[in-house]
Amino acid sequence: MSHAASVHSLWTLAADPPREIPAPHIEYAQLAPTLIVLGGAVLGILVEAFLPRRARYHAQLLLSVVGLAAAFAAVVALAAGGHAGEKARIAAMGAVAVDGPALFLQGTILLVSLIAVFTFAERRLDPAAHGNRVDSFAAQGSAVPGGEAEQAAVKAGFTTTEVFPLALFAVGGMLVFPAANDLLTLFVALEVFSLPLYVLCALARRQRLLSQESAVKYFLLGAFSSAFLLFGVALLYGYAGTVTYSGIAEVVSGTTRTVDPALASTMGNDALLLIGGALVLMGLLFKVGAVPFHMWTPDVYQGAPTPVTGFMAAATKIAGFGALLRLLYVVLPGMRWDWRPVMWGVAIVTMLLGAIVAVTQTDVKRLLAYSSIAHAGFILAGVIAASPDGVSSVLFYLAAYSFVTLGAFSVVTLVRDAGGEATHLSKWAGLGRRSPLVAAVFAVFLLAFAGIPLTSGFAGKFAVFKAAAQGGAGTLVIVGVLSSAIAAFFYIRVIVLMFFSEPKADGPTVAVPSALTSTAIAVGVAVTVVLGVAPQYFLDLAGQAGTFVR
Amino acid sequence: MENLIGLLVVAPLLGAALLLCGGRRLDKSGHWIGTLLAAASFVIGVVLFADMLGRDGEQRALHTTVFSWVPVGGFQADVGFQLDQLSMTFVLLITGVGTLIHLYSVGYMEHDEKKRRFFGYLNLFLAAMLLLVVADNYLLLYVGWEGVGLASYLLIGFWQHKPSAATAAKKAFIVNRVGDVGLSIAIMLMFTTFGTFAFGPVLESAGDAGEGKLTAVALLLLLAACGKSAQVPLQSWLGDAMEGPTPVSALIHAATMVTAGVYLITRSGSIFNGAPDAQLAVVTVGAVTLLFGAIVGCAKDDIKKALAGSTMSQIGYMILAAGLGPIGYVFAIMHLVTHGFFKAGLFLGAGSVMHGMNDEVDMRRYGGLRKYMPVTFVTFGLGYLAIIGFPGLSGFFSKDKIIEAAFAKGGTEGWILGGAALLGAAITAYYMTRVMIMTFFGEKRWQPDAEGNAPHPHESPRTMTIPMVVLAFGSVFAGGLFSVNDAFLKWLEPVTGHSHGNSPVSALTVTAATVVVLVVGVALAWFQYGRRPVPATAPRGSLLTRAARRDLLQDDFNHVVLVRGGEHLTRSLVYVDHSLVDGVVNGTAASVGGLSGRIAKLQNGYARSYAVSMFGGAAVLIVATLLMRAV
Amino acid sequence: MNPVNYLYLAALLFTIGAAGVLIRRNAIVVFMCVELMLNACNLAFVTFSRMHGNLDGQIIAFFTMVVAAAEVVVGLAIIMTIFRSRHSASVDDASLLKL
Amino acid sequence: MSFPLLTATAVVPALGAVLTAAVPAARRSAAKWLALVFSLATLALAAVQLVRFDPGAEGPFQLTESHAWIKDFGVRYELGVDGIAVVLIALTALLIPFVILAGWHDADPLGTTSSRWRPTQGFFALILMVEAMVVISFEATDVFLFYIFFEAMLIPMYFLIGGFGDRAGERGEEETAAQRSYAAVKFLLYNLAGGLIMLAAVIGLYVVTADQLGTGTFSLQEIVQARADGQLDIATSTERALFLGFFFAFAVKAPLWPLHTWLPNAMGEATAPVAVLITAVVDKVGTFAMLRFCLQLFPEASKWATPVILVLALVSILYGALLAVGQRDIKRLVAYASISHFGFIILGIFAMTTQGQGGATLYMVNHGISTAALMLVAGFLISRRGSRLIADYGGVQKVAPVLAGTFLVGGLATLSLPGLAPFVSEFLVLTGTFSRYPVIGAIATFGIVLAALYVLVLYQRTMTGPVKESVRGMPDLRVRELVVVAPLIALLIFLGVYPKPVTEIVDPAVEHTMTQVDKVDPKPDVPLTDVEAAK
Repeated sequence: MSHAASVHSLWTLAADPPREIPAPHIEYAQLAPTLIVLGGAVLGILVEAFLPRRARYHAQLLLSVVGLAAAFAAVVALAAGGHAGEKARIAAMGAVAVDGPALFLQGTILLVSLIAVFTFAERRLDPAAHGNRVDSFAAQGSAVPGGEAEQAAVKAGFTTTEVFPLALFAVGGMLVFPAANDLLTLFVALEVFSLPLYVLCALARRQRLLSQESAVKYFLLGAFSSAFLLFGVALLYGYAGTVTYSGIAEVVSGTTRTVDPALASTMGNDALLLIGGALVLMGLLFKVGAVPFHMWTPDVYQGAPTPVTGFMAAATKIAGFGALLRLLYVVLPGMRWDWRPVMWGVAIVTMLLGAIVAVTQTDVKRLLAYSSIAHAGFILAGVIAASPDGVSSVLFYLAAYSFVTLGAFSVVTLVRDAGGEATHLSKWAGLGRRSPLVAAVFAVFLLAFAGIPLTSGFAGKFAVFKAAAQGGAGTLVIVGVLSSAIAAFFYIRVIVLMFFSEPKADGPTVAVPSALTSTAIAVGVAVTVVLGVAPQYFLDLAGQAGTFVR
Repeated sequence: MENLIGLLVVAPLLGAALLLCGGRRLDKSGHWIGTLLAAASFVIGVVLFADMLGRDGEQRALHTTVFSWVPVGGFQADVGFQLDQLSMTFVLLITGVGTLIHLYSVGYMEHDEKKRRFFGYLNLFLAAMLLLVVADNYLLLYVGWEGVGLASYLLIGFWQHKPSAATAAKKAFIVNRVGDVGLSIAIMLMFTTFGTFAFGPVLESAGDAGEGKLTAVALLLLLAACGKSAQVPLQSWLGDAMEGPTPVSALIHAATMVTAGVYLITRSGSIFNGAPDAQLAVVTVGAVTLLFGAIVGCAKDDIKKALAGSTMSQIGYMILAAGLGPIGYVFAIMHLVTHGFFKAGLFLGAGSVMHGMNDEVDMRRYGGLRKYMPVTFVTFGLGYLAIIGFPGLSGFFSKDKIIEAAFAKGGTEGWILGGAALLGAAITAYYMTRVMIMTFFGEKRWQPDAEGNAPHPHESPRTMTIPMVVLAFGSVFAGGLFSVNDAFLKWLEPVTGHSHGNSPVSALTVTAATVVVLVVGVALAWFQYGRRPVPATAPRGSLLTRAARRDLLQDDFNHVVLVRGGEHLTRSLVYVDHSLVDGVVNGTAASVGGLSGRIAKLQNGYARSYAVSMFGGAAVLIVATLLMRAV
Repeated sequence: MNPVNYLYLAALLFTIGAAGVLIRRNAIVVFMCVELMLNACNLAFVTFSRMHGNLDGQIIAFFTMVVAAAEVVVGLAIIMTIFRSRHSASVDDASLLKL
Repeated sequence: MSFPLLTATAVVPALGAVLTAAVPAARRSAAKWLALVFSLATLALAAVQLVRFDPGAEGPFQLTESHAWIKDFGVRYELGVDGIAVVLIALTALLIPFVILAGWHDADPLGTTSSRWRPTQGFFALILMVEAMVVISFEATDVFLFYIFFEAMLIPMYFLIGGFGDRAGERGEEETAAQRSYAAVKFLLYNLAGGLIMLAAVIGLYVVTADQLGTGTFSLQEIVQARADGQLDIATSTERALFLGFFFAFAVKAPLWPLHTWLPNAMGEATAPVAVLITAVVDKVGTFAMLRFCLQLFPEASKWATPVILVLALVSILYGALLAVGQRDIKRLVAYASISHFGFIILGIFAMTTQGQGGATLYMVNHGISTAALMLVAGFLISRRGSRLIADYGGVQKVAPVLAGTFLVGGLATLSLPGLAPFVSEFLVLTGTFSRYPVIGAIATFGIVLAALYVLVLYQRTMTGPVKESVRGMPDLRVRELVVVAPLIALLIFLGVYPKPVTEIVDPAVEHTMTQVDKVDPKPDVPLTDVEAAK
């Protein structure tokens, strides 16, 4: 009866006296991390607007570092306050969940971004242009490559310091993405962190054309996929009449109140559910770069400025998988038997294709792109486990993987020749002879990618496969080890190239980085080794963060 | 006393160690050290012998366990020595002849710069050979068995700069290895059958094992014996072994090592007694070989090769005797000892001749040497008379007994074997006479060699002649002494046992027959070589002759079937390994690469095609999900 | 009239948009197709909202419009830059990155 | 808590590796001496282990250490040695100093390279690193711990193979480098593939234990215990699958036909000391693991697979030997000989008799020593002439008699001549096999003929005959080289005459393994007579 009334009230609304709309109740404390970051971003814009050019770089750097650090502190505080465990709540009127996985992922994202910002700010690699130290971003994004405007900008020593606020906005979106507790928030967060990334991709100082092309591709495909995601959201809304995860979950598991016959046509219509779910899944799989939605990855990774690539490769994956986990574990657990087989297929294809295609790559950045695809496959294996173990293993893997990736791309920024970074593999020949240290570090990262014991890569891989096997996905484990074997081949190939082949006369030089990049790389190595040798503490952390709140 | 047995082996071993590791500072004195230690072990042998004579029949055997060698679960191998009459006989022969030949070598190898190493090897051989005969279990015997093999390998290939020598050495070792396979499997079979491989238990409880097992063991032992004693079909290495220095041929390839097979069979008597079929095989091998060797001996112009053939055939006699069982064991050993004397003597003689003739070995380049080297002539002559079994000399007694025993086997076998033995005797007489005439009689046929320096035949130095004289004595009297009221028989019987069998023909008849065939053989040779001059270059000769020169084509068979076949096998396997086994692996890698390239083509850089794949992916995803629900 | 028909319309529009993305070369047009898809979603939202009789769908529609607007800003900016450096807005010309 | 001897034995070389690597480029010889000292220190620790080890003691493992490590994976840091392990550790620790000495000049940088490029330091550091990892994988009684180092050891090995090789010689620099990195990659991928398959099995093992015991565990003792008192009951099919997963990895490492093809490349391209490291030390981990993990974790599956494995081992023996005969390259020849020998070892392990397994263990030790002797001398020879082809030598015996002599002794050991150590083990293996599988044992015995063939052919072609121009004036063994070879030969003779010290230590462990797979030696079919009873 009451529903009939509410339906009726839809168009008799005008007649009634306007009802009082309750003010939304927001738990600012629990949203602190996101708010801090976004606030920092806004401040950054103001800085751009009001500070003189000379001062901006340092101001921005300081601002973003402080902002991210503060946000991270907030996350830690929340976790320490028990929000990861018993005090896990849904905040902001059901829009955002503050629970273990969310906090763990937010913490990781913040750390990764902090490191990434260091690499953004690196100014010692490129030779000084007209006496100005420059970073790897265009002097003036809007200027035509090689045009007078650009030359002028270079002469004037302009640099695109906007990258810092952009990055912060992206981080803000990423923080919300895995915590989003309704599909609308999910969508908005997605756009919030995607749009700045599109822009960042276009801002490379060298090889602008490639950079812009990658931006266009990323943008168009990204928009395309988000459209799909949105349509999926629409269908799910149609199915459940609500977009909150818990609401949908209730309908799925059939624990919802009896349905009005008038709405029976849509309410609980499984076709809507299945199609909608599939489309939303697709949107997320696109972001994590799973086959067959992976094709943007190599091009964008290669074209984008390397620091951005590193940032993207690491942070986007974390956010994407975070959202994916929440969606599958909170919204669709009731239909596990529908999505698991599909995800099986996706995982298998992703692992194999990523590994196989990488074998013939000749460009370091593309190589790492394909390897990231293969790794997405491995992580999916953990996702499919559909058990708390699975969740924590995925969390651990993401943490381990993101630092390795960041470190690897930071090393890529160091190997340069006249044309900027020398990313073609042939140029890496004999690097081990020229500068053993850099080569050794890169080798460590590669071995971690390959999952050699005593590196974080192995611990992560083992955790994920173990969870998968216990979840009854033995086949995935077999395929996993097989594709790891294939993958090992091309990681090894790079090592061979660096150490066992004679350096070329016109080979690239290895730039000596400032403390910034050095820190990034050092942290990468440290995390790789620590997580490889003594992972227990972090496994505990991920383990405690293993349960979602509904 | 027991401890002395160990010393017996250790003395020459010490010598070997000293000489081989001693370095240049021993170059001057090395050969004397070696000789001294050989003599030492001879003295020890004599002491032990005296001690043994001090006790009567049954208590004579000494036994001692030195230490536990390989103890693993039920597998208990000890280093232990057993010295009974049989071993004692060998010990005396080995050390005695060994010492003499050391002495001889002092002269013979005087000008060789690697003298020290030579004597080291000789001592090593003595040690191994002694270990072989005093070991108290088959595994330790196996150590000695391969030890002598090693020594013979080193000594045959002593002049390594000659490819022929190196090849001969390798051949000898490998052919012997084939025999050794037999011995090792035999030991394993003993272990699984009796749970041990010590002489005592195995031989005592041999009866309890089934005949099948015994036959198997016995045949395997026979294989081993064939390898070591150069019996058909594993005889091919002995002829080439003559590449080694002559003293080596005398000691190892005539007097001692090659007779190890006879020792093995005699030692394992109670096994063979339990396996008649195996015994049949043994006598067959013996008979075949004694004819084979004799025939080969007739055709060779190389004096050492001729003697090698004769060795083969003489050992054939021994094997034959040993195969006869209790009837023959004693005589096998007896012939072994006398043969040790005269054959060693003959070889030393040959060596002395070569020494005087710039190492010329072709008898067709000798002739009339009796004037130039009288001592050699006399000693060689006595050895010659002994081997052809001239009445009264050693060979006569021992060989005669074997022929008797062969008949005593009884039945058709008896006749066949006896006949073969007689025939062999005739041929022996023939080819030995041939050697004798071609070397010492007739007119001299030697000419200057390539460098134009003609040989000046001369008698060898004392160090060489003395051993020859001593051995000559042995070859004259040993047989007689042994036969004086069957001394040797009584001496060995406690160990080997003895039975007289039932001979269809009287001993006298046999003796007569032997003398007759002997005369025939000598006469034949005389007519062929004594009456008319010997051509300096070998005539083409009959088909048989040519075949005999080539060891009756047995070597060619080996070459074609085994060597060539083996080469083809290995070559094809190398191919298989590279292209098949490895090919699979590399193929997989390549195919992955190809696949990779093909898939990468999809990444064509067109954003719209990427969008297509996304769209398709979405479609697939939807359909798949729906299907999942449908099914 | 049965609101379900609006859903069909929405689906149709969405498909047209998608097809456009796959077919058209001009970046601007491709981008407009994407916008079309978004608006198809909006239509679906309001329809469902009508059917369910709650306002969520309509609110979401507003959000979508805002997001779309933001997207337009960024998208056009990027397309502009590449147009200026290439003097062509064809998506297919931007295919240096491949394999 | 007592002094962690086992950990120390592994840590010391690791520490040495770090320090050696840290030596500045200029102080090359310092690095060498440092490495040598640390390897000797490790040897001392290994000796202490031998002394502290009590063959008669109760329980499978001694000197055990156990600490929590990765709780979530059910992994503990568990070390312990049985007779087999302690002997193999001793072998490893013994060989490394010789390897280092033999490789003294192998890694001296040729020509001018960047001042930061320090090949020598790297070379010796890597050797020590390998030693550390091998030692710990011998000590690990936790499957996961073992696996980690079993895999990790590939990396330093890989750099040793790919990074250092003989001087180019006739083949050009390019060709040599290409060949070498091919060999290195092949080695790594082959073993990595094996290891990854094993990883799947390891995970499977965890799942099984986790399902049945509540908490997953990798502790060998716990699992064996649980199976003994029936808490853990692995389904037959599962057990077989897991066994195959483990065995595959070990068979690659061992290497067993047909998974052997990486070995000839690796040993051929690597320098002689590294080749020794591969075949004498690293590969032993494979055969060792078969004994410790395959048999003890999956006794039923082991028995199930025995026939096939025995046949494969037999094939390895004959196939390896025949290919060795067919080789034209000294090092490859030795490699194929090793394949044949590993066939013997595996044969002995799966013969499931005391003699077989005891012999196999002894064989691992003896093969290590004999191959080291042969290969190192071969290395000295090659380093003099700069060619690995047999055809390039001839008559060496005349110009360098000592070298030739030692080479011959090494060869004789390889063809397991009685009186030298390998004979004992080979005969034990054959007897052990024969007593259960007469036919296979008998066929395998013919391997000794082939062995004689390839060794003597090699010796004849290189050492005897007229002196070739190419070897004229070749120097004889130097003091350093003699110091390397002499002790090895002495050891070969000693262990050949008196192997009891080793067998005594090994026996109890073998007995234990036999009880694990509950097998008993076949009884002799003639009842013991009083004569034997007396013995």
